[in-house]
Amino acid sequence: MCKEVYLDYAATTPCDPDVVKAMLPYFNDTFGNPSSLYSLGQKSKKALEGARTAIADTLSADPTEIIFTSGGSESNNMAIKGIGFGNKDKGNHIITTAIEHHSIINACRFMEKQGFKVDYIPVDRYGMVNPDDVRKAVSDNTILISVMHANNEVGTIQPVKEIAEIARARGIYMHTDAVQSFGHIPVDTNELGVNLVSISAHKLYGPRGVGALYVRKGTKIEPFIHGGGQERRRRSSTENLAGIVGLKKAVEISLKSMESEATRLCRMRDRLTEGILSKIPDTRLNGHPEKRLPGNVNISVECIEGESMVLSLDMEGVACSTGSACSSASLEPSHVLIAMGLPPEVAHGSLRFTLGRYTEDEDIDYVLDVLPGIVERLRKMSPMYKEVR
Amino acid sequence: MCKEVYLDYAATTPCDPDVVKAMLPYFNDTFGNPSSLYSLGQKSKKALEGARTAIADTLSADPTEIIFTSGGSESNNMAIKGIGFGNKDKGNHIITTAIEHHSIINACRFMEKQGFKVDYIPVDRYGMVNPDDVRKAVSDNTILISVMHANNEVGTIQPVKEIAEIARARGIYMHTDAVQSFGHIPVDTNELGVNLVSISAHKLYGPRGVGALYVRKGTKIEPFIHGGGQERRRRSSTENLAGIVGLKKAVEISLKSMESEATRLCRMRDRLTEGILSKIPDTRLNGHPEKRLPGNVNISVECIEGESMVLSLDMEGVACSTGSACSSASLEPSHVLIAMGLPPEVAHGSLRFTLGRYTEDEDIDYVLDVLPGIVERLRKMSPMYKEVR
Amino acid sequence: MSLYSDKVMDHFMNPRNVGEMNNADGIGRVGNPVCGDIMELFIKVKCNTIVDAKFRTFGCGAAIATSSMVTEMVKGKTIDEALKISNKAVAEALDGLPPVKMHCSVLAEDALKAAIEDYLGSGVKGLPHTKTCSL
Amino acid sequence: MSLYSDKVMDHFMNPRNVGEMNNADGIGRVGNPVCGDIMELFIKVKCNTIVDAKFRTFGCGAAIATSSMVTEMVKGKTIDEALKISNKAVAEALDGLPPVKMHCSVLAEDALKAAIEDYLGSGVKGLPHTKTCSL
Ligand SMILES: Cc1ncc(COP(=O)(O)O)c(C=O)c1O
Ligand SMILES: Cc1ncc(COP(=O)(O)O)c(C=O)c1O
Repeated sequence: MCKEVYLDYAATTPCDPDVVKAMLPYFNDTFGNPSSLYSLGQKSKKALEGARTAIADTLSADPTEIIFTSGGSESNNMAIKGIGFGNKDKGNHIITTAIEHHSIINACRFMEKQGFKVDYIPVDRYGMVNPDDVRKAVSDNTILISVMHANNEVGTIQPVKEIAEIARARGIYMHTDAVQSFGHIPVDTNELGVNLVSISAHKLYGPRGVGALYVRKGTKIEPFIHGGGQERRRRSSTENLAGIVGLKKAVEISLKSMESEATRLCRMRDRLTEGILSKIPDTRLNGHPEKRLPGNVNISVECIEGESMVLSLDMEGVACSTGSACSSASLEPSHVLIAMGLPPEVAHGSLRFTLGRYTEDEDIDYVLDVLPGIVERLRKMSPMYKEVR
Repeated sequence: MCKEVYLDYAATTPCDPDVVKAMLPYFNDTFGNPSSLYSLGQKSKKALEGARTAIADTLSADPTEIIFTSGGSESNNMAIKGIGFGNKDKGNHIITTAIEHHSIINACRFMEKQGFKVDYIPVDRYGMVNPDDVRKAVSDNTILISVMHANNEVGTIQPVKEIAEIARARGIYMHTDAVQSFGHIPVDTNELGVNLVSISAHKLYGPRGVGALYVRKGTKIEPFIHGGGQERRRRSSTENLAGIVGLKKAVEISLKSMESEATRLCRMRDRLTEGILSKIPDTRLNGHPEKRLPGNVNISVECIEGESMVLSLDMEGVACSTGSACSSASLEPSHVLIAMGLPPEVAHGSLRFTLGRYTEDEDIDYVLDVLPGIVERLRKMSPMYKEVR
Repeated sequence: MSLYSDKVMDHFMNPRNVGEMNNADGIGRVGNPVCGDIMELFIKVKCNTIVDAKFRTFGCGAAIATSSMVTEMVKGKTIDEALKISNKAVAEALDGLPPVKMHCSVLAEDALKAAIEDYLGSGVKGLPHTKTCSL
Repeated sequence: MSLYSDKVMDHFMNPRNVGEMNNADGIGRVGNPVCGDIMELFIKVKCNTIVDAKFRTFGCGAAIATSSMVTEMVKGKTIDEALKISNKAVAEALDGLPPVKMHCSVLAEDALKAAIEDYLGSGVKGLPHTKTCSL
């Protein structure tokens, strides 16, 4: 394969080489257990708390409000189950949306089996939640509202701040899954007015297997992983210090150039979108035209199926996905596209390109070069295409 | 500090340099998401499944029976909660022991709040569980028995096989926490006859933040981290491939020399034990004299408190712990030593030395050299010592 | 490194017998766009023997490859022989399929059966066919 | 890198005023071996002024360091001044203590109070003391 064009940054990002470099000393040099009393352990503890403070700062949070986890899925599970089990004396109603990541949706389904009631708020055709729908769903039993900051499939940025105001007015905890937004667009806990925020290192050039949950002071939450009492008794397990230091470094690097990088990506994003829509008939953009993540392009190509496009693009060296990375090995069409009202057969024909740090203009050119031929070839095979035309 | 002697291998181990080397390509070279359809993702998937098969082999397990997790604590939480929530139609009774790691005990306490009944079986003075006590505790409502393979504080190796027979005869799931034993003494799922086994990479020279749960085919278990459906729908989250490959490498290295290393450690362990007991009056060995982990020395030094010894040893360059690493920052005396019947003040005076791959005979000599003086100095300050003598 | 065997990728990238058949003796159409798969199989029969086959498919890589493979497999087979082609045989001819994709081979078998049924006249939208052959 | 400040480590490794005092004017004994801390504080009082202090402690590094520090702090102080020494003052004199260890400084304050109470005669196991002073 001559050309390699990675356009699946929303699925995962390569570790920044500086992140790897920052992690290395913590594997077998500063390897002490931060809970240990002796100097080697205390040295680890200092690195741990340094990382915590640095990350807290970027969220306008206090270091004691940051809990390190094993990733976005754990953070989301902890938010839903920790608030649920920790506040069931106050109510058993949770509000979330139809377009959340599966780690929210399936954690909620689990809570339903434990006697909780969950409302999944619908979205409009752009994948946007209407705060009024949330307001109407709130009851005296509501203990938690969880609305993602930016959607991983179509990139739509949600009105989290408006919804958090509704939550605050009723004394309800507000969580947002910022796994796709953190490091890419501003995420400020005070500005958003939320109680809990999930982040994951591998979406911003940090290592896989590391994440964090921001938990605002005074928030009552049951631990998710019970045990030895690390992370101020809220998340047990020997700390993954190398990973945590990697997350810190990744955050530092991302935040430093966030604005200019967002501008750069938006420009390439729009060029890719317009290129596809103008070069290939019967295609449409999914998600919000403006309120979307800088690097997200989600397109539906009518009459052909996504996997066959992904495979054909892969043969040309282009890596992208169809629907969410997590569900791409499953057979169901994306729950996000369906919630937006796309007919299932069109949802099956979606392609997601997500741009990132190493994306260059020539990569966009390349995709615009190879994609039309692929679509044409597959449409020729499709029994549906003639019917449509 | 001239000399550095690390004797806290049970708290955590340094990553083997070969483990770090094995991990490196997975940070930013083979970094694709294993769930992705394109070649880069499939390359990751192949590495993931290769690691799974290699680890399964060492446990006499099938690859489909291995679920990768974020460490021992998550594996233990998943075992307790996953079996509990997944089988509550069959019963609500869980049996465990008084000397389990906190990740078992506190997960059980959580389940008690969710309506489960838990029995914590006591141990004898050597920290050993009597299978008959387990047999007596079993009822028609029992769905799970969880007994650790080897204790992390005193090193006592439990009669897991005998207890598993009791479980099997009654159709009850059997779990064992093998975090301290795996890689150090044989752990064979068929030989032990268990349904679930927890392991953690950082106890055998692998990275922190990675572990696994063995789940025997046919075992009904509710996922713990719900989400995108990775790990055959049983543990969601983008896979920590670098960490998993690190675990695989660590297992390979440990297993290759397990027997000879165990012999080496036992020899040094016994020399350290005998040296302390003979050189320092009013000391005793905690745990079983023979059925104990190769690297574990747990001593009670009467009339002085553990932390002051750990700090004094640290000043001489020796890293060790008092009680469990996890609880060493807490104020409670070790629940394990208390369960073994030690008076609290003696439990407070316990020292744990755990030997490992880089321990040499001269390290043992060095500890035997510096410890008597430290004990003498602290005893001189102690208002209790004169009373005893 | 690929999700599929080289053979699947070959039949996906270079599918055999793609297209409509104008004067087909049997047409089978199975699947459902809601599920992401539609397969259309056309056969030409002479003297109880399938002399040509073509397909059109909306679906994933495996769906396209099994369609292609099944058209290759039926050519030259009698109706009776063709009816014995199982989904497993199609998958094996492709050097296997990932477990989650086995349903695509079922679809290919179904499409073939539907085309033959159509030819045999039990199909609804079938054309008049010759069921006995005089060479 | 240490759990404690340099000052704590200094007072832990080189504790001042360790040992029993034979003819103490006041003895305070606080703590409980079950909790892992026992502190014994001895004071010698002359003309309402603490002229000497000693201690023996079973406990963690912070317990030993706060014991040592409090014996240093009381020397030369009048009973009234000594009674004003708070646990916070002891901790501050040691450049601070980790939050989980603040109870050790409370123990040191308690031990001092107990010794003074003993001296003032309200203690149970106290010796007869002079409560007024004629130089
Ligand atoms: C929006 C969103 N939330 C949560 C997750 C889960 O994160 P992780 O893979 O780190 O568990 C992802 C990505 O997979 C995501 O895109
Ligand atoms: C016996 C035992 N179980 C579980 C654990 C938890 O493992 P981890 O720190 O990987 O979560 C430990 C160590 O901390 C342990 O010693």
